[in-house]
Amino acid sequence: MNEPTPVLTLEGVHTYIGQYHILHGVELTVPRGQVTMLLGRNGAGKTTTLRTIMGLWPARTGRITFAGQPIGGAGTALSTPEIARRGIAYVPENMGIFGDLSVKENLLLAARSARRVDDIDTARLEWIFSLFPALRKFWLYPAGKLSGGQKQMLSVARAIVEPRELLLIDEPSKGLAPAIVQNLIGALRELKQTQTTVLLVEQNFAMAKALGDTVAVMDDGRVVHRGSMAELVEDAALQQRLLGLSLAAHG
Amino acid sequence: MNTVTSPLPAAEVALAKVRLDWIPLLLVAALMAVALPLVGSVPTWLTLTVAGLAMGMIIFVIASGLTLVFGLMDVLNFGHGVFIALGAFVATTVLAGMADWTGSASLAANLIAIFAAMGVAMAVTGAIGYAFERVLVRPVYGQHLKQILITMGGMIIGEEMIKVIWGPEQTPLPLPEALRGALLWGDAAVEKYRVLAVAIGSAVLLAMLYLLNRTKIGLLIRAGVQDLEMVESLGYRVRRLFVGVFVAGSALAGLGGVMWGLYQQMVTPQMGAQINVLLFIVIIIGGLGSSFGCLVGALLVGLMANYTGFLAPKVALFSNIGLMVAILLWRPNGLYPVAAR
Amino acid sequence: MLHRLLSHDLPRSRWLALALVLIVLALLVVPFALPGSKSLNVAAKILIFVVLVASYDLLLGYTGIVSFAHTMFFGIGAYGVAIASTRMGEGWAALGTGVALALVLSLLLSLAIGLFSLRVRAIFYAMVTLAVASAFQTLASQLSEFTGGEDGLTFRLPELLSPSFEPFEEEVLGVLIDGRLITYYGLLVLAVALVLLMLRIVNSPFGRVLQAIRENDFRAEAIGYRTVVYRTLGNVLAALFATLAGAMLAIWLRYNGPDTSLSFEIMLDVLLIVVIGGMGTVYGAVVGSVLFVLAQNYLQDLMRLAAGGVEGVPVLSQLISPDRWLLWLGVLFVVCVYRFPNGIVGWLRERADRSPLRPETSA
Amino acid sequence: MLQTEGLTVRFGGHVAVDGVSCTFAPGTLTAIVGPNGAGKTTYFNLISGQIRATAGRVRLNGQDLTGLGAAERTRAGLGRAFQLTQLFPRLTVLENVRLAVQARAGEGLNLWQIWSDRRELLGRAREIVAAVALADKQDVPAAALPHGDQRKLEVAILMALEPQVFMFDEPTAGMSVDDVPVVLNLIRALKADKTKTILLVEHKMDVVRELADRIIVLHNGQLVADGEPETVIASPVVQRAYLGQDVEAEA
Amino acid sequence: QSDKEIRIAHVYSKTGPLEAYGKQTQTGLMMGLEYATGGTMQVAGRKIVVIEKDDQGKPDVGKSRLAAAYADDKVDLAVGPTSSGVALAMLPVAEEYKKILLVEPAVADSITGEKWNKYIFRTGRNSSQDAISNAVALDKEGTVIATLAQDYAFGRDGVAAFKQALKKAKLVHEEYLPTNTTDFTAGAQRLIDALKDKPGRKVIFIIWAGAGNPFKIADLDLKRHGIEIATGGNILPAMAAYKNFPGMEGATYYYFGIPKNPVNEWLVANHYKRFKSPPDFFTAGGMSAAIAIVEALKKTQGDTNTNKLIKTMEGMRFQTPKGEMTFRPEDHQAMQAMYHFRIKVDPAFPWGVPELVREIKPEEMQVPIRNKR
Ligand SMILES: Nc1ncnc2c1ncn2[C@@H]1O[C@H](COP(=O)(O)OP(=O)(O)OP(=O)(O)O)[C@@H](O)[C@H]1O
Ligand SMILES: Nc1ncnc2c1ncn2[C@@H]1O[C@H](COP(=O)(O)OP(=O)(O)OP(=O)(O)O)[C@@H](O)[C@H]1O
Ligand SMILES: [Mg+2]
Ligand SMILES: [Mg+2]
Repeated sequence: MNEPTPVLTLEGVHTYIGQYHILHGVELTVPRGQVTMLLGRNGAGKTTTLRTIMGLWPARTGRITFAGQPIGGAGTALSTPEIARRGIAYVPENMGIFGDLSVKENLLLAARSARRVDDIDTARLEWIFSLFPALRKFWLYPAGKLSGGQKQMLSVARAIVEPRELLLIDEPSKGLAPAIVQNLIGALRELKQTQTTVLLVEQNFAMAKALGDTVAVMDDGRVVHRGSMAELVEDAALQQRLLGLSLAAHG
Repeated sequence: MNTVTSPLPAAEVALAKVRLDWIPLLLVAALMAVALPLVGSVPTWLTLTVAGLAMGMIIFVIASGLTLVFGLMDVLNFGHGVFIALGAFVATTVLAGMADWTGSASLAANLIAIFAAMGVAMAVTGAIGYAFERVLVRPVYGQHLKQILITMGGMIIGEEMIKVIWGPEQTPLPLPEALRGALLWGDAAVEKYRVLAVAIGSAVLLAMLYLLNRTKIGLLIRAGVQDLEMVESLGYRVRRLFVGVFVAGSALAGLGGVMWGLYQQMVTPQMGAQINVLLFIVIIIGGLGSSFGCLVGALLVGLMANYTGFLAPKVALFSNIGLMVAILLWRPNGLYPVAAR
Repeated sequence: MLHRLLSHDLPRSRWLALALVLIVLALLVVPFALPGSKSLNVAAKILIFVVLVASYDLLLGYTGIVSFAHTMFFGIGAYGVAIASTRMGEGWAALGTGVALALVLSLLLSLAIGLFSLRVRAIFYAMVTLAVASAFQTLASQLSEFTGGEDGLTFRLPELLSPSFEPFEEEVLGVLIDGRLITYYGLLVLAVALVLLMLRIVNSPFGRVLQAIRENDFRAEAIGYRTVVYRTLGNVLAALFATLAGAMLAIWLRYNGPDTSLSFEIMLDVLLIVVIGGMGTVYGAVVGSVLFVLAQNYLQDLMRLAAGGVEGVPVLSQLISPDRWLLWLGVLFVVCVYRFPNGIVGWLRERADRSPLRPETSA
Repeated sequence: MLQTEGLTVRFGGHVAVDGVSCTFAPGTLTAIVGPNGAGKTTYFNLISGQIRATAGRVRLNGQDLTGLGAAERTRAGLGRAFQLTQLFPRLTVLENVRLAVQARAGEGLNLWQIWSDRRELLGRAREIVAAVALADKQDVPAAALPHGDQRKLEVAILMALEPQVFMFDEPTAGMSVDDVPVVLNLIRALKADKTKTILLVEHKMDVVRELADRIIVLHNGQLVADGEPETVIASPVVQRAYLGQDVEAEA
Repeated sequence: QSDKEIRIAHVYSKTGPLEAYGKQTQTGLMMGLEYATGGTMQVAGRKIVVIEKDDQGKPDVGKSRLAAAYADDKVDLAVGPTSSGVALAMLPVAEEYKKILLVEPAVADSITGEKWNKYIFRTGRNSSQDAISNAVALDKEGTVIATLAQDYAFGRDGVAAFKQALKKAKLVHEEYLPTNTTDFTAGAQRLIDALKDKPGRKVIFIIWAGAGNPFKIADLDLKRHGIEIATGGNILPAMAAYKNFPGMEGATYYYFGIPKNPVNEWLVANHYKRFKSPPDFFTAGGMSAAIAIVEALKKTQGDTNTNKLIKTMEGMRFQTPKGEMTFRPEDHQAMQAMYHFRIKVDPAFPWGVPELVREIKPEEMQVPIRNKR
């Protein structure tokens, strides 16, 4: 296999939240231009891993390297804004919507280079509207009043309103209607065409199957399996062991 | 107050756009109109009204920093008062040093002295505000209660420091020659200093409205208050902006302090604490955080004080509270509610 | 037995338990161990503050309501005793009537404020109470016919509680037993009883609901608790206890005036003590009050000693001068709020059990 | 018997729920589906009293609930689990549930007893915590739970209320695959009881298919379909507007 | 050995809003002891020790500090406090401990009035003396007066005493404004309306203490209606505002340049020497209190027995920076001269300089006796 160069690597990352030891030496590589799925049960540490990459929790030991340069870990902790400015966009688990601001303002903030909405690339905005029509409809609405799924759309839209090298997305499909999940899958595929790398946490195995190139499975703060998605899809026993998943239920 | 239209027609639904709400302004006008027959004499009414509006402007400047910091950063700065006193004390020093300018009968020289005092006061209070934010406020963002306590602690410390530097006694801050006295329109009198206050107040208002509504800064800070981590994840160094806002708020307090001190013509270390409650009433009426609301609230308070003071001085004691209760009964979140937190 | 008295809400830290025992012992023996007017005064002030602060903790720590009108109720209690004793003349009847009327007034007022404004945003409520409290203070000094205005009221109490009452000829353990001492022990018993009662309330099913509302009122409403009812009731209870604390103050001082019981400064002291002691713990009120009242009364003396050492040093002597004791009290506040984010009680408990009780984690 | 008659709410110019009349019988599980923003959550809010209706009524067993607040409706027998988790963040898992048990027992205004002396309430709470497989975390503050566990706790609180009408709003969203069955089993057990009215909003069609006795479809706030699961899912409106084109193949 | 010391407590606002006033009293007290003992700080061979207590401007604190002074520090007598509210709370303590409290400079009438007890003396002036002296200064045929005062007991009592003492002038309007007034326009308008059409000399007499600056009303150009402003004396920083009112008249309790006597000369000279500034309002009061104490102790040969001291002090005459004072036996209030002044602007001073028009002798003022004995 011709291994693409990794965009992001985590080596021996240990993260503590307060006095709790949450990540116990996470090892992870995210190849450029691919979708890497991060799977695992509730509480395995997926969200913590993404937050550690973003610098929202400090990695106490280990190394996090992005595009060849260290961004986190012992000794080289960049601040979150600096990490984001290197080209990483993040869709958090709780969506991180600015409820007091309108949909428009939420997107405007996400488009860092734009001073006003007119500065945002119109074609890209249209593309987002085609993926998530609700956003056009509720353009001037306070985002806090959106429905759960609409908030999720807005959160994803914010991450893709400008091109970024790496997307970290935490469970984007939760609360989305099937049709919108389809749109999302389509959108991520399109982004892959433009050499955008994606690290995706997902419980929806159908979506993982549809998108994933490589996969990492976490358990108890460690990455316990790394491989290609295809391999995991083939191997029902592996699924059962890693995810407690029986294919029967998911046909 | 977001009036910029979408670049893409939001064709399907016409959703609530926020437009300037004129009703509270009408309320100000109505108050003035009701007062006229009650007061009876037109020149007296004019004197009271103009003085009230000007007083409103002064209060607005003093309160604007408070409302800015609260509205944008959701920080309840009980220490605001100490910046007011500090600004005023700095002005006493500056003006004492410029005795030739203030003593001159030329308006220009007087104004230069005052503006210099304001400039220095804003610089000093801004700098102290920076330290205040760094040391006291930063660790307690998002925790109202601790903010109240910490900023109160800061207030006590600041007040005592003022006593260490300038002494505990009241210090005179005389108004320069050319700004004393009144302009006469027939039988109505308008103090000259109040005209200056209106000018400065308007300038502050315009600057604030521009900065908050025409730039991304206002948005960023509001977003940062709701979810700091998310704004940082979008790549903004929003903490720096926070400091900036706090510095601006403190500098505005300093400016207000100079204006207040010159108005009172004397300053005391407690002067800030003394008007704290009044300021809080003003920003509650305005809607806790809206700069325009703060202006309207201040004007109402200024007018109300003069009308009730003239018509029924006993009532004046409780006029501010009465006004506040009435307004909250009508609009429970103030005149210009900033989206509910 | 002790468990039940403490409503199963034990100190949960050896150091805290030790501190509490020491405090109670100290308060018991102060009149004999440290005879003197000042130490007795300080001890009595501690008792009064413990009750007042605990009642505020009921509001702030357990119900999550920030109110600046708490001293208003404190003042009502104090004025109740003062006005009744002035108007009806000294006597138990006056005392009883004063306390009863004060309780009724507090009840009505807190009910009105609660129903009127507990529906508004928390921060609005805080601001509104700030304004109401200052209006009440103005009112108290305006009604000078009744309240003695700014000058306040000095009054007499029943014989048993007056300093001139000296039941024994002989000194007991080297101390002359007089009405002051009797009053002190009366207040001590009352304070202990009231604190235990509050401890019981916060550990009742009702108290638990208050905490739930503080955490998430939307959810509390959705599981069937009418938050307005609970909040109002919490508000009223806190007001009543504060009223009793006010009555204790008046009984101790035999004087009351607007500065003494209504000032914003007291409100701030109370707020600080709650936070320094540890919100939502009741015990915090005890530990915090002791530390704070001691600091308030002895800091100046301490600084006088320190200032002696730096006399002549220009700026330093200014800063350490006992006249600037407030400066250092201010610094102390700030440091305490930092050093003990969960209050002293919270800190002691955390040290005691490193169990996963980490408040303030973001959801 | 839960009934809504012409239930309508408008926010400014936007009609979120538009004249929905529907009857839910005891012993049936009705799934409510529809695109994001269709008004499902809002419909729940109108029923359980979080939002006041602009028009229309809500009745439970003939009793008119329209004028009542959320707390009163809960006590009348409506129970609700929220789409966006609503917990008492700093209280422990057990206490979260115990408070609901206590509410159910009407013990809230008991000022004199000590809470922990009410052993039967505590015991009941423990049972429920165990039923959602959170027993080993019962002393953890709710805020420190991973997302999936928080979802389970949300369900546990609803269970503790023992209402007559259970309203689940996407109970399994964001739950890991091996935890989903825990919640589904609880719902199955409720169904087996045959006396409870169950309303379920869910985007996972396999779950809906398996559990629902009946499906109603909301679209733009209106009730557009109502009937047997298979017929409704097969109907063109659902296929087009909700599920998207080739979703069958994926799911 | 403590038997040989004479212990005096000075309870005053070392901190709190009146800190500046309190400090002046303390300075004056120490200088007065020095002056009266000829620098030895001893009377009849007994050393005088002053124990300072901070009442923080709070009545309850003052009360307990005084009790501690009497009980714990075993002082023989006490001086203070700064504020009237504190003083009133302290009065019963003196009675309880049967020790003298020499009130200085709290002014409320009731201290030597209805709340008085026999242990209370006062060297400071009371509000009646203030008001009456001002009335005497302004009381001329053909003068119309309106008052502006704070709307609480202190303001209303002052106006009442003032009104009572007016014999020739006419009081046409009493304006009371809230203590926290910031904008005086409305009050000024009412005053103008009340006065402008009256014949003769028109005066607004201001009694104001604390926050707010009522002299602001002059900015409304009162001159166009021929209205003048009058007020009593004040501490020097407050008299900076007087600079705008050359010719303004009133009566003051003390201004360092006015009384001509050896005591005041010593005070002014030594104060300049030590502090590079003139003594102020309350410095003189503190000194008077010290002199009163030392004179009384001299007469008792250093005996601090309370009843003996009371006997001695009743009717006692003593020389102060303000000339001779007498403790009136009925209510223990020191009768003293006041000074009718007119403001002159002198660029050498940052305040308006009050020039003596006339010394108002104690006999000229009928200060009512209000205590029940
Ligand atoms: N704020 C916190 N304080 C303490 N512990 C926490 C906190 N946040 C998370 N944890 C713990 O960290 C562990 C990992 O949580 P994390 O949220 O990363 O899991 P996850 O894999 O994202 O799970 P899920 O699929 O449910 O979202 C969990 O055991 C959780 O209890
Ligand atoms: N309080 C509110 N104010 C204004 N609009 C609201 C409010 N609540 C909901 N809406 C709007 O009503 C519509 C219906 O929202 P609702 O939350 O009911 O959708 P939903 O069907 O639950 O969607 P989802 O599947 O995404 O959760 C949305 O467009 C939303 O923006
Ligand atoms: Mg997660
Ligand atoms: Mg929903």
